[in-house]
Amino acid sequence: MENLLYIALFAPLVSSLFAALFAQSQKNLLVGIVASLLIGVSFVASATLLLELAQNPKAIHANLMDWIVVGDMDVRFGFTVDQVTAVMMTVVTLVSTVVHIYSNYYMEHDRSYNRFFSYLSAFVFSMMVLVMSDNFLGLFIGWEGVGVCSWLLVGFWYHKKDETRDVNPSISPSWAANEAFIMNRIADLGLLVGIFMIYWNLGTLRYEEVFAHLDQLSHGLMVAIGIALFIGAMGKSAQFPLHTWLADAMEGPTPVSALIHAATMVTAGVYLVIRANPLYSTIPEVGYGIAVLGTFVAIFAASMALVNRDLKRVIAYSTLSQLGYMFAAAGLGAYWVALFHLAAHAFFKALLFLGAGNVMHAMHDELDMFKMGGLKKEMGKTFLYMGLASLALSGIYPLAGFFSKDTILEVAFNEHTYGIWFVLWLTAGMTAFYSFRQVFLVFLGDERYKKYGIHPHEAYNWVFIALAPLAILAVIFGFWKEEFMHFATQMLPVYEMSEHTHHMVWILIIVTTAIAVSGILLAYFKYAKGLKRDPKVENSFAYRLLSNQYYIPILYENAVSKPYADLSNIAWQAIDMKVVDATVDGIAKTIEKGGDVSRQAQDGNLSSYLKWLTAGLILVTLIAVASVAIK
Amino acid sequence: MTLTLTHYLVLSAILFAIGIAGVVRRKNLLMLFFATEIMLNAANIAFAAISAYIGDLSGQLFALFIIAIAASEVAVGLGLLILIYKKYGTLDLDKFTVMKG
Amino acid sequence: METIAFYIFAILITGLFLVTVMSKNILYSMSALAAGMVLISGLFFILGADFLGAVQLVVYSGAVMALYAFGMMFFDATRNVKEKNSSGTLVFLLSGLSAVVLVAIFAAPSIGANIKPLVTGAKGLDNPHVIGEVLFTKYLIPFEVAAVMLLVAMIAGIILASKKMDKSLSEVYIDTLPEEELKEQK
Amino acid sequence: MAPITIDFASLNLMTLAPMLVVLFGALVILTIDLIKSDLDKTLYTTLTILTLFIALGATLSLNINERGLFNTILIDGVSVLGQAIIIIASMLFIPLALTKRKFHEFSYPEFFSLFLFMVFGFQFMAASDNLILIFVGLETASLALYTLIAMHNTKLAHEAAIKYFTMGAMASGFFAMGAAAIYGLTGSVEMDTIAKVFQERLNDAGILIPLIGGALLMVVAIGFKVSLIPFHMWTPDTYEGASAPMAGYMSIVPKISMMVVAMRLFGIYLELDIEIIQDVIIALAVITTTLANMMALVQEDVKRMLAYSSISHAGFVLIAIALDTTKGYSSFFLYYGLFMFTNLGAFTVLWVSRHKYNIHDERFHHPYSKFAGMIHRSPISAIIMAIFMLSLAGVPPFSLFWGKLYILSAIVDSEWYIVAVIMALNSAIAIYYYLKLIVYMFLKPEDISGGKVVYANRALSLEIVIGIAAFVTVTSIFYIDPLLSFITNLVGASGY
Amino acid sequence: MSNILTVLIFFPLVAGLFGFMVNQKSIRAYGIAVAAAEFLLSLWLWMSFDTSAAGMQFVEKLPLIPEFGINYYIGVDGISLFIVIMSTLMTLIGIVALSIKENLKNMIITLLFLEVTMVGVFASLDVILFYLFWEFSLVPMLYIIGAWGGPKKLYAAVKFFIYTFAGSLVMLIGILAFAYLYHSQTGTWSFSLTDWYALLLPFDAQTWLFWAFFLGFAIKVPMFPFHTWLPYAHGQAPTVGSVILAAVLLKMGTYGFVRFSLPLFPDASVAYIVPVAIISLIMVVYTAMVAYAQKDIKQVIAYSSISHMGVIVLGTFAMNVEGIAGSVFLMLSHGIVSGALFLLVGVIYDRKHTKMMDQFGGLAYSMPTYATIFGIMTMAAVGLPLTIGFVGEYLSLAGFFKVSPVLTVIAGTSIILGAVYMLTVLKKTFFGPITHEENKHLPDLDGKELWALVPLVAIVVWLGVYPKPVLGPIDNSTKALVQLMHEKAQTDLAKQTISVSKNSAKEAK
Repeated sequence: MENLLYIALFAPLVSSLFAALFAQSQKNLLVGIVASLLIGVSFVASATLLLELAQNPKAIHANLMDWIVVGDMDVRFGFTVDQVTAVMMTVVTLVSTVVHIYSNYYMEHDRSYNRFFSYLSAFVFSMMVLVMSDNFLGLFIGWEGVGVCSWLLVGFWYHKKDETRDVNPSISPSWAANEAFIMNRIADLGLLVGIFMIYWNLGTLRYEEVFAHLDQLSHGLMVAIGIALFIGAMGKSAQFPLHTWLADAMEGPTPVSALIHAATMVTAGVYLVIRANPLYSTIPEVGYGIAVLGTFVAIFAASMALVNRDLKRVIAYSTLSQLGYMFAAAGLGAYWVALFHLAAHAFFKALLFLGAGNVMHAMHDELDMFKMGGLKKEMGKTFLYMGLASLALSGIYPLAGFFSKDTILEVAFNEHTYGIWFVLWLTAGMTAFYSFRQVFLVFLGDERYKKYGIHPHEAYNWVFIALAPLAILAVIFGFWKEEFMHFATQMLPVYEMSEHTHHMVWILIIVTTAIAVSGILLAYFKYAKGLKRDPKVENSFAYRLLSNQYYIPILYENAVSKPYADLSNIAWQAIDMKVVDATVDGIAKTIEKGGDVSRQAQDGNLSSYLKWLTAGLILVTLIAVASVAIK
Repeated sequence: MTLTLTHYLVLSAILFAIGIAGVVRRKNLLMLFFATEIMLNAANIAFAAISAYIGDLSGQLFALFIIAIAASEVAVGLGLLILIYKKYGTLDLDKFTVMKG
Repeated sequence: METIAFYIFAILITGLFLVTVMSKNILYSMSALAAGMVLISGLFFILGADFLGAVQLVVYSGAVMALYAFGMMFFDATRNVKEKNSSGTLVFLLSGLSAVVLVAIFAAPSIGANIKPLVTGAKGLDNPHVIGEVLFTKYLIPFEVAAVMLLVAMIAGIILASKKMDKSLSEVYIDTLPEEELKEQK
Repeated sequence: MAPITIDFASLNLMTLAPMLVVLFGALVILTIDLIKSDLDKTLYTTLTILTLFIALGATLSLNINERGLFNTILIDGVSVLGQAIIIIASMLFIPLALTKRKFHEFSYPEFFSLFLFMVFGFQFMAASDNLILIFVGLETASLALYTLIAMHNTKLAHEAAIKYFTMGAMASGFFAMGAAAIYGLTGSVEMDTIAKVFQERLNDAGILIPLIGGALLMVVAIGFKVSLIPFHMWTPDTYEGASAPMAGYMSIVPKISMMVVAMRLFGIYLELDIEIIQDVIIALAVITTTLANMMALVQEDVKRMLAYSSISHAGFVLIAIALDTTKGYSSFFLYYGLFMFTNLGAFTVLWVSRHKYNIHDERFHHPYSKFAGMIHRSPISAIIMAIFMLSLAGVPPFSLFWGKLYILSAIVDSEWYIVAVIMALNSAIAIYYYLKLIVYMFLKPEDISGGKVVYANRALSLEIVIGIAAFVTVTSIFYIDPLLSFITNLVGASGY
Repeated sequence: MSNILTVLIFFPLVAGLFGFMVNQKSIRAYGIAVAAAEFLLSLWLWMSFDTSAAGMQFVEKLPLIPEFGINYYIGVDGISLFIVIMSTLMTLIGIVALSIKENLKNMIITLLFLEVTMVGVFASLDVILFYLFWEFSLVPMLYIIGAWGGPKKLYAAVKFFIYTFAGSLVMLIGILAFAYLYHSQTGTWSFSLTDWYALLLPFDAQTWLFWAFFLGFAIKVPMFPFHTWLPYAHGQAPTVGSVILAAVLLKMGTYGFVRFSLPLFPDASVAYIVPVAIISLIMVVYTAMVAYAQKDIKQVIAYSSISHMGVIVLGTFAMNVEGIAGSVFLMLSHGIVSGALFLLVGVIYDRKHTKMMDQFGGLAYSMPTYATIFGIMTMAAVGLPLTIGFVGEYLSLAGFFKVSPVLTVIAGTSIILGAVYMLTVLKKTFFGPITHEENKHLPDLDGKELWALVPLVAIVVWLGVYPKPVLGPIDNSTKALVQLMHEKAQTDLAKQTISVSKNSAKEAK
């Protein structure tokens, strides 16, 4: 078992290093194939572990070596595979495998093809460390590792230059990468503080030991730890107010968006909350706060997706919105539901993104949906896949999203948090609308792209075969809900719906499906026939507010980045140079000035020397008198 | 009013101060040397007086040696003055101010 | 009697020395100095230091003043020396303050009081004899050193005033550089 | 008149041996000159060194704590140390006469005998506690010194000599007056008696003013000789005008002999816990060190800078004397013993680079710019000079660091913490001007405008002296311990 | 070989002196050979080091000035061992990467002399010996900056020298005062650190001495507001000068805190945690901001050094094993990483003779290897886990968290602000289109640069992943140190604050 664990863990690392060997050489197809295979190996190992666990629900532990052993701190590279981890591993490696294969297509003409695989596999490795670690610091390794890989991949096309926000709201890939990294760092500090608190109060960082001794902590302390850890989660999962980086991260190559910014990395925050469920279960008030924030983010992000014209940004907002759902579930105590939605979402969202990747390729990297339309003719298969994924996302029976999202709504209802339920319900409608707005704008209606002289083409067939697992899972994953629940609740707390909710289930389903379907229909009527732009709407305050992301990026720039830069300049030029350094130089200059003044006395004239000699007698007398006077 | 040691000593102090005044005032080196002689003489008076009043001979001998010293100083000093006069053509000390600062 | 003599001497000496210090005429100045020194020898006689008085007369009023006179002639300083004297206030302040300090020190009654004489010489001898005795016993070494000092002064005087000093070996000005040095410089 | 009988043994003539040797040497040189007048200076140089060598042997073989010759001579550890330093410094000085260029003073055989007379005078200052003898010795030495300076026979040398002489004459007056005050209070000119009488009379009414006053007059006289601010005014000018080795010599020997006198004299006061004198000396020392350092900062000429630097060093060691602890006195001798080598070495490097004509500057012989880029022309001299500079600045592991360390430690031991910190910070000021020379030598480009020949005056004997100085400066760490024990033993044995 | 440490200290001195005889053309090889030999010697030291023991090893004690209690007393423990090794390593790397053409011989000999002082400082157990090396290290550095530096080199060199010199003089008074107190308590003179450790001082004395030592160390570190010499020194120094300065010389200050301030003055150290921590916080936050404002890459790294040193100081004053061991480890990692970063800046400086960011852009395209290594070092600098930078920073912050969570959170912003300025450098220099035509054809790293940098990359990763070989001995010695402090502490506050780790009592002795 341990061997399997190590295979699953290290195959991506090997893949990354292998690809790195070729990082500076010409494109080498071998790299892509080997990398994909190795990730595939990792997937097989993960899946095997999952099945193994399904039969024998005992978590697997492995201890690789010591890491930081100082004082009372004893942190090892320890790994554990339990139910939650197994699910995460499987999801991660599955999506990764597909993305790796897909990247062979997507990056085929990129001159940094080899480098790309190196980064991508490194990401998978980091993600595996993140989910498999058996202690918080190990998690932190992965946590930062995925951050760096995300930084590398978002900024993959580093050679693009900075644009203004009007031209490109993300400014440039390297800018977006830095933004993502720095925002994550802010959150990481929270996580780190949480880790410190755990260490100094419990003396260990291993999950098992920490959660076993939670009763030693006071309530306040637990709340503090819970909040600190959640701040970490907020960054990684791009929750408000640290959300802006996610949309900008769409500057990365699309496979990256699919893998990192939809399926895996951004769910790390959710994973952390799920992992720390014993903690959050004891502090329901924090959980409730998480749920409220998640709910808010769900509708907040969905609202921005409503009007955005950028193909990938819409999906990014949708991701954000779905992460809100997951947090809502986790915050309300339904951890396995959150995990379930996490997995389902990974499949259909990755699919959606990869489909969008096909579109982008076809459109020569044009992302404005207003310039597309009618692509169904050229790209039938992509239309099918994206349509499926969008249906799943919208929560239409019998696709995966239906099961997972509906359960979340049920949970919200069950907890009597009707406000949350209502917002999430509303969001479900909005989700359906923007998803299909996107599908229809891209694939149906008039062929606006022709105006721009673009000749779209469908992707290779093998690409669709490669994507098939995701498509299939997006369709059928929901049917495994019961099995999943049984499996996950071996580890996670069982979530019981009340009787009342059981009675209401059907009504809820109908209500939810109804709003989803109406969203789809609305989109259909508005966009399926072709794009009719209404300047009045587009100039309205609400529209501009939404399309400018509530002006939050601009706010951040004006309220944080610029003042920080100005302050830095002041610190340097006004304080460091003019005060601190000038003081030092001033002392030196004063001394030198003193020398200049005192050498005036040495005027070369013997007569004044003799006067000084006489004055010296008076001086020593005065000193003597002063000495007497003082004592 | 009897004559006490203090009388002599005060005289000596005053003469010494006169010597100082001369030294700090004079710009002609030769005349400046006169003033230094006054200072040494003032000290001599003090030594001789103390010596006499306490009946100890050391003071007188000190004065004796001071006289010898003064004489030697004059010899060397005049030698220097001659040297300088030959080079500079003046004894005005305001002229010797090349080195300063 | 002694008191009167002292006061007369004191006033005269002070006056003469003031003339020495203040006079613009070097001749006056020197004459006043010589006269003052003679009078000081008078004080020595009053104090019973006969030998000292004699030496004062011989050495100071004789030798030293003669030297000065020669020097004065050499320097052609008989005419009024034009001095840009220092600011009077400063001189007055400095000398006045030092006078205060010195008088404060020397006017203290504890000077000379309650002191046992240590070096007295054999009893019953007159002053020159006693001096001689002490000089060649107790103060033999200072005496010898003083002899050396006089030798030094003599040599110094000879060297400093000699013709050999007229042309310096230590100083060469660039326009009169000897050949070899010019070569080296290139 | 009864004949005076004196027991010959009680004279203890041996105590006089070092001085007599020197005197004899001086007279021999004079005599040789009389007999045959065209002999070379090398002969006189060698004779002088030999004389000094014997004198050094005689000094070191003296028995400690003896008095001789009617109590006028006092041979204690301090006087042995003082004499030893005087003689060693003189031995280092005299080979500097053998330069490649001819300089005026060394063409006189009398120079060497005058020099020995001067040493003779200084020896008496160190080896006596009799004010008369000290005074006579002081004058003998001073008069010879004035002459030696003037014999360099440049315009500046004359100016230097006359300034020094005039101020010296005035200072002599102060010495005499101070001695008179002390004599008036004690009836003695011998310091052991003076100390005893002070002790007895300390509680007399009104004694404090003349007691302190006498000391203050002596402070003026001593301050002049060891060049404390504000009695220092002659120092930079005289050093500049005098030849470089003479300047180096003046920064050591006259000072150390006067410091010994100061030690003996002020030691009496400090022994009696008269804090006023301590305060006065320390205040003067602090002023001296600080102001001299500040003025040295702004100098353009290296020799003048070194003049100011030696003023500040004098101020620094004076504190050690004012502490009145065995450690303080020992540290003083340690410091000066080490300072002697380093400082003479530095001045000798200047001497090596002496030109007869001024090409670098109208007034200065050794402006900083002359040394620009010296590392490229003569790396070894540059490195050695840098070592001297660093040593003067007190950078370990060079010799003066140990001196500084020990003096600072002595200050700290007496709990004058503030003074210690001021002195330490003064080192930081001081390093600037030492560094300035190093910067010129190592880091500035060569001055091509003129003056390529920097070591016009180079000669083997000079190199040997520099070599010895450098060796002593660099290897200090190995001999500090025996030296320190030696000094501490001698100082301790003298009851300080 | 019992006197290996002596050999280690003085081998470069001897080699440096012999270096004068070596021909200019072959001096580079000579320098590399000597530095490599020295490095191997230091590795041998490590190999023969008993990693389980906490105390001083390879101790040699010879009387130097017994009259005054000064000995030639050297030894290393876990704390100093690795700093010594780092010194020899960075010297080797510095010499390997030397790109200076003129006066190469002087440079190499100077570097060897500098190495003597560096090793000496960290191996000294006698305070005067320590001070001796400490002060003398300024001289070669002065020469390096002054002779091979940029346009304002003289100002920078002299400022560096005098500033540091002034601080250490105050420290010297502190040392002497301590020796005096030692003498008055025990009646003997001693400057041996081990003797001093045994001395209990009243709180007042501790306070004064603490601040006296503090000033000396703080200027060296350099701590705010004494830091302004550093940007000049770095800005003007040649590459190798910056490398050594940042990697080793700055560490002398923080090493001083660990070796002197804490164990000698435990009560005062505890009492003044807050002011020290506040200064450290200013260093962390303020200098990070200043770094962000810089336009010169080298200045960014210079200021970033100050910022990181703030974390080190903070960790030192955590008063627990985690923090102190972390800060010691951070010294090593900062040495390696900042050294490497300065080397990297030197690479482009050699090519373009400018270090201004606006002269670059898009370098990742023309110099991919260079960009990769720069990126790795940047990540190490911002404390990415599995690089060497993380371990120390994490431990330091974790350690100080015990003392004050709030301050730690503020200090923790270093991980954010560090990312801000370092990523800005990366972005401006390496990313975006190539704006200057001549940058298109800049050659990538050449052989000697790779030889210098690749080992550092390897160390960065190796010690990031498996720090135990280094951390273990540090841990042992730190435990003993903390134990000692705890035993010495007199005030209640100190007793409480200095936290001995649970399993240290057994191992300490």
